[in-house]
Amino acid sequence: MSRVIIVDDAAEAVADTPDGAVVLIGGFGSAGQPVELIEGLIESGAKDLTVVSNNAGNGDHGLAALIREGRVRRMICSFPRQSDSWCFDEKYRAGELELELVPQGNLAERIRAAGAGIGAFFTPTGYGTPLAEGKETREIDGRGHVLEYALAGDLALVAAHRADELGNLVYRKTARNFGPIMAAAATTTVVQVDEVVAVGSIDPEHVVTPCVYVDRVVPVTRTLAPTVAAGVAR
Amino acid sequence: MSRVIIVDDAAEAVADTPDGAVVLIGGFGSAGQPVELIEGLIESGAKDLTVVSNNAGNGDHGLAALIREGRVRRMICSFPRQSDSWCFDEKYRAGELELELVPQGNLAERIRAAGAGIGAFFTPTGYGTPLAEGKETREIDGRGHVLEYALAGDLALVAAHRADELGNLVYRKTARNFGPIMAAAATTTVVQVDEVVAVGSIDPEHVVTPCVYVDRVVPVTRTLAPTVAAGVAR
Amino acid sequence: MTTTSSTSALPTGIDRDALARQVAADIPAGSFVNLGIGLPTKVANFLAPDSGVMLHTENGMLGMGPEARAEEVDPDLVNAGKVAVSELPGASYFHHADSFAMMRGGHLDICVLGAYQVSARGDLANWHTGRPDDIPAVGGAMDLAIGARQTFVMMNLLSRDGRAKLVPECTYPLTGLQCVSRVYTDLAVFLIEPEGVVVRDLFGIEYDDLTALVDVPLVDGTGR
Amino acid sequence: MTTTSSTSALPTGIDRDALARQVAADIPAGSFVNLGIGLPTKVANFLAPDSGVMLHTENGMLGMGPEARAEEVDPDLVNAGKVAVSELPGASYFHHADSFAMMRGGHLDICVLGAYQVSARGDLANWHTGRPDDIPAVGGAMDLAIGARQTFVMMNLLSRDGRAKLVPECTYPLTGLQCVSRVYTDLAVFLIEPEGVVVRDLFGIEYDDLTALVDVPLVDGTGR
Repeated sequence: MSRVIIVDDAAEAVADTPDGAVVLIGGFGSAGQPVELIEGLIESGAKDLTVVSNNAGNGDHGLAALIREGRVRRMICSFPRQSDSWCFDEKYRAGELELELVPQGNLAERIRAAGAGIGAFFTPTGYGTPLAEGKETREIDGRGHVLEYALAGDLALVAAHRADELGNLVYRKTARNFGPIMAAAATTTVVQVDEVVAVGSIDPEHVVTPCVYVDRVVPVTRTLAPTVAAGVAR
Repeated sequence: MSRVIIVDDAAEAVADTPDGAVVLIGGFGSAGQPVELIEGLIESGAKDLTVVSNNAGNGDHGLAALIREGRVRRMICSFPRQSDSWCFDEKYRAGELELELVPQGNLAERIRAAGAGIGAFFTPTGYGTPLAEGKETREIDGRGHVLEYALAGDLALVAAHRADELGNLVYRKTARNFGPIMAAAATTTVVQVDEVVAVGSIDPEHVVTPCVYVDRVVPVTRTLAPTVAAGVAR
Repeated sequence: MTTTSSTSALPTGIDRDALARQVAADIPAGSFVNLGIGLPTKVANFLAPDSGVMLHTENGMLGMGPEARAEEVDPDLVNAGKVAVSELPGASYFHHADSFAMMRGGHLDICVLGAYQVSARGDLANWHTGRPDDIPAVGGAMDLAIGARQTFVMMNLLSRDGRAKLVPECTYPLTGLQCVSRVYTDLAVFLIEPEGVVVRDLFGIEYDDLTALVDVPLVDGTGR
Repeated sequence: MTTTSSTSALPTGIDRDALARQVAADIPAGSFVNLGIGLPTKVANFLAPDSGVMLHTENGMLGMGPEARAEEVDPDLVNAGKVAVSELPGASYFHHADSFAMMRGGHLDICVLGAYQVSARGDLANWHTGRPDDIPAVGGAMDLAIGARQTFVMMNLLSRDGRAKLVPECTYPLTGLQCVSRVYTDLAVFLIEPEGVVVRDLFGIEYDDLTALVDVPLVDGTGR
């Protein structure tokens, strides 16, 4: 009897999200974005959220819709501005949303550190730039480094490809992106998957996220992915 | 044309190791220990080595033999003393070998940091203990942390299960242990494998060590593994 | 530290198997658990097969099974004590940095460790006697001690010379500060709580006799 | 910054494809390379199929292939620009922390980036105009700039208003310090070396005319 719970309804899986929660949301643009879970989060009514995600929403679905509905007080991300980030752009320009901009690798490493029990780390990325202003710096082996702190979530929403009934996960291609590190960095991790398979169906050598990091699994039939536009943004 | 080189002879693969090199050696006890590469290193004649490995050799083969031959000036490890570590014990008690003892998780994380370009990190492990004496400490989120620095190698010797002709690696079971992080943390990484397969034979989702971390691959027929003794040590 | 040898014969409590059974009974179904080498390894023998407890071994595996039978021995599949083990359905393998991230990041519910000493505030000493002729070896002890959500210690309450190993302050080199939450011994189970050290169970000894053995203020929780 | 508009018509050098071909020709066979979004992406079109150059994309892949044809489009397989791409034999996938570890750890031989400005000592500005009405976005630019063993910049030498983007000191917000090793432009290729900024190639412009355009001391390396 593992502790993972398989929930059929995305809204039910995130219904207990409190106002003010820090929510880690996987995905790089649309790839790996847990759209159905985010729609469940909108249904939950939770507001004043801090959202940690690489981007700040694409088009009108998923994270973009959460922002449009005014649920996000603060975005921590590396690349908010994209050709289809109009929901974010509007809220940001209206001053209704704070932005903490973090270089993508520091964002990933801060999330990884939270899951790994590392309090903080010295990274060369960003040294000498405006994004390191006010931060502690140190020269290590002749190179400038910036001190960055772990970034943990109350809730992580992740899209994986397949889960077994214990919650072991595998991903598909570049949709893996932030999923494994976010799953490890949150108090509660909810994962949407294309399918749930029997225990033993995933080779132990191929598991990417061990079940210890997963609290709830929601099988979903993915809605049509937004059109992949050319040359948008990183 | 990838840059990985497939070398048939283990001795040839490590023949250029200079005296005084820092050598990362994979394995946890005998599991994943690159015995044939270490024997090649003994043949190379390199001496005054600093060896980073979880243990300090088992029985009379591999790392134990390297130590017995007097090639190791300094061991950085977490668990030197085992029921079958007589080669190390003798050199250590004779004062012919320095020991830097590092908690196993800090050892792994320091190696990982070297490969990941992280200069140093704050870890709670070891805080308040003799192994943190003289180290910088800091309270983060109410918890004591110790600053630990990245630990890089000139050479890494790793045992994997299978490589493709580009050098992508997969491992077997708990023989994976330090392999992936050591492969990424050294200037030159030499990997012994049970077999080399054609490019495309390893599913890109299953690659554990991407080929960018591998310089030389040596197919070996493993010599008989030492008897697995019960209840030895961590 | 002065010798405080007891005046009477040493009490005898429960044996090692019974102690392992006690610990196993306190591990909730579905927990993720790391069992240290030595005595704690025995706990696995008393976990109900349907408990869904998943065992972590720090050398890179979750879902570890029992020791391998002779014909199953695989040199690539060992536990933290380097003993050949087996793999259960739903297992996963990962490298050492990921394995210790799992531990240090607080993802394991319980680890069970042996000890030389535990202090009244939960400090642990279990890696080094401190004797100058000993070769020190720490392994994953420090990571385990501070990493799991709860650290249980299993040990005999008394050393061979009759001194309690639950002490006001550890005299052996420390493994971790304030990390132990429970101490399972042959004579009693102690809970390290904010109010102090609470005695939860007694095995073949009276409460007053126990307090005479241990130089730490105790709270009687046996009637709770 | 004062306007230093040139008195003559702007020179015309090589076009974007020819520039991409120049960069591609300088990438050694078997290199591991990250091509930034925008202009650098074009370099892939001019890498010889048998060069064995492996492309890294920071969203978690090594061994990226060309843009996906319509029937191949897979929403789970995109590049850093979120464009659908393909997978080559020998590819591998990994998560974001591992992907940036690969970059930051110095494992990529070359990254090619666009730029607003590059300074004479190799400082790079390419992520933010600094205009107050702009929404800042950095993505992986800072990690790439300092992570690869060599950072090549591709850009037009002159901005639309005729000012050189190779400058004594960057006035735009910085991406990284002293990280650029070469600057490929439509008019010249510059090497940022200890001795200074060396002009290696000229495209449709005389050396003296180039020095008049650029407010940075140059070393003529065209005859080397």
